[in-house]
Amino acid sequence: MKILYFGWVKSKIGIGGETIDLPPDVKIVSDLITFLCSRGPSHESALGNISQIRVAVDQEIGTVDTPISKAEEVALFPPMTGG
Amino acid sequence: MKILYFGWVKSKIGIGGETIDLPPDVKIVSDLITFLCSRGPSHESALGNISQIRVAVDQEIGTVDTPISKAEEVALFPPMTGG
Amino acid sequence: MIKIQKTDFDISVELKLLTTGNINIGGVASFVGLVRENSDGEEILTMTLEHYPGMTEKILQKLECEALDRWSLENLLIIHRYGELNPGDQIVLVITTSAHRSAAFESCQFLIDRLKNGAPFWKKEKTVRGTRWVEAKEEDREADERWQNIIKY
Amino acid sequence: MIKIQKTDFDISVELKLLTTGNINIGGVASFVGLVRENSDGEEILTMTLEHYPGMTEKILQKLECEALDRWSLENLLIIHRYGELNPGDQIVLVITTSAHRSAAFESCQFLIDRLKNGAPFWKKEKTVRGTRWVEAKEEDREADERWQNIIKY
Repeated sequence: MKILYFGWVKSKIGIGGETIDLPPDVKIVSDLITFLCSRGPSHESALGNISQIRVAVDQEIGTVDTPISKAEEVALFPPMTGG
Repeated sequence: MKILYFGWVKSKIGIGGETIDLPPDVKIVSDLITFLCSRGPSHESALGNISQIRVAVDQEIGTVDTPISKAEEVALFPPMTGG
Repeated sequence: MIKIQKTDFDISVELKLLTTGNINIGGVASFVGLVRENSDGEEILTMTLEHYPGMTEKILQKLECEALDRWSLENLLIIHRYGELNPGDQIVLVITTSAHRSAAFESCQFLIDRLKNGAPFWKKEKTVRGTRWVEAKEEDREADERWQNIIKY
Repeated sequence: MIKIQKTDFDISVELKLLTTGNINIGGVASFVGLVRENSDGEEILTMTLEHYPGMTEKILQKLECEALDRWSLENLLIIHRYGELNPGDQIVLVITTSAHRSAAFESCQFLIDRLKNGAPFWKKEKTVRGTRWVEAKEEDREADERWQNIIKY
């Protein structure tokens, strides 16, 4: 699955995205975040405080409960600051 | 006193303004309008329906009750349509 | 700043004049009124705006002061044209600038609502059937009155 | 219409493009957001706007449809820039056109309120002390939520 990072999530992880084969028990967004945090200290530092993380699943805004099993692209980022 | 007309008040009276010596019993705006109506049919046609007339006394918006004894300039016009 | 003029205006130019060098402006709200090409189903050939020189300046000045007093604005601009205009022409421009967009929006709407009903302009339309004075709209009077009631408190 | 671009825009040009030939437009409301030269007391050297290509277009498109659906508008334009900007630079432009000014004002404010909190842009500021990501403002979240609650009915 294609994972994208933006804003300070990207700065902290150090990359704009990665493609990962997810284990079958990663079913919803919160599973994904927990899984990504286990990948190392920079992921943990970027995604550990889940209340600060926003998500888009296939470019639609989601929540921690959004299913991702059939998703192609999940983006994780801080609250948006447009305008 | 200098009297000014705008909008359809001006069109109906046929002049943009006139300078008139007012009789001493013309004390407030409604007296003035009554007095002007007596000057002829075009004045009467322009000013006869007093509810449609707006007034400025020395360039400040007034009402039919505004005193005009000390005024230098009174303007009579229809509701404004700016913007 | 207020300007009453016959000539057209360029919103980009005016916006730059208002904002250049002002470090606090984050948001700029503006309104442009245009001559509609159509009024009550009739095609408009020209529209002529008459005003009351002297009083117009006073009224717009007063509206400017009311807005600056009520909202936290950096500055504002009102341009109102007079004379003969064609369909599609710009009539009026209101720009308000502020650190915060809600102040800019509210004050911009305040200014246009107030001046529609309270600035001494009168519009005359020329159609194929002749000329006619535009009647004041009840909704404009109501919009103005709402602000006047709010201002009292 | 929506445009996401690196380059600057000219509000006069965009306004003319939107209004020319449209006989029903009486009022044009617009909002321009600028890079402030100062943020929390610190001088801004540059501001960089990152966005999520693909999703940004979808979100702005959706906001356009929501506005056209909810208000009686002739048309509207959103331009949002990305990339590196300097203090005083224009970031965003929203223009709404309508026969009636209240629809234009309301929808313009709706669009800017919604996109501040809901369009995938992130701002990074460079000051003499380094770079920092701009934090989302609670007031922007609240302004957006108010519209979402209104829209539900």
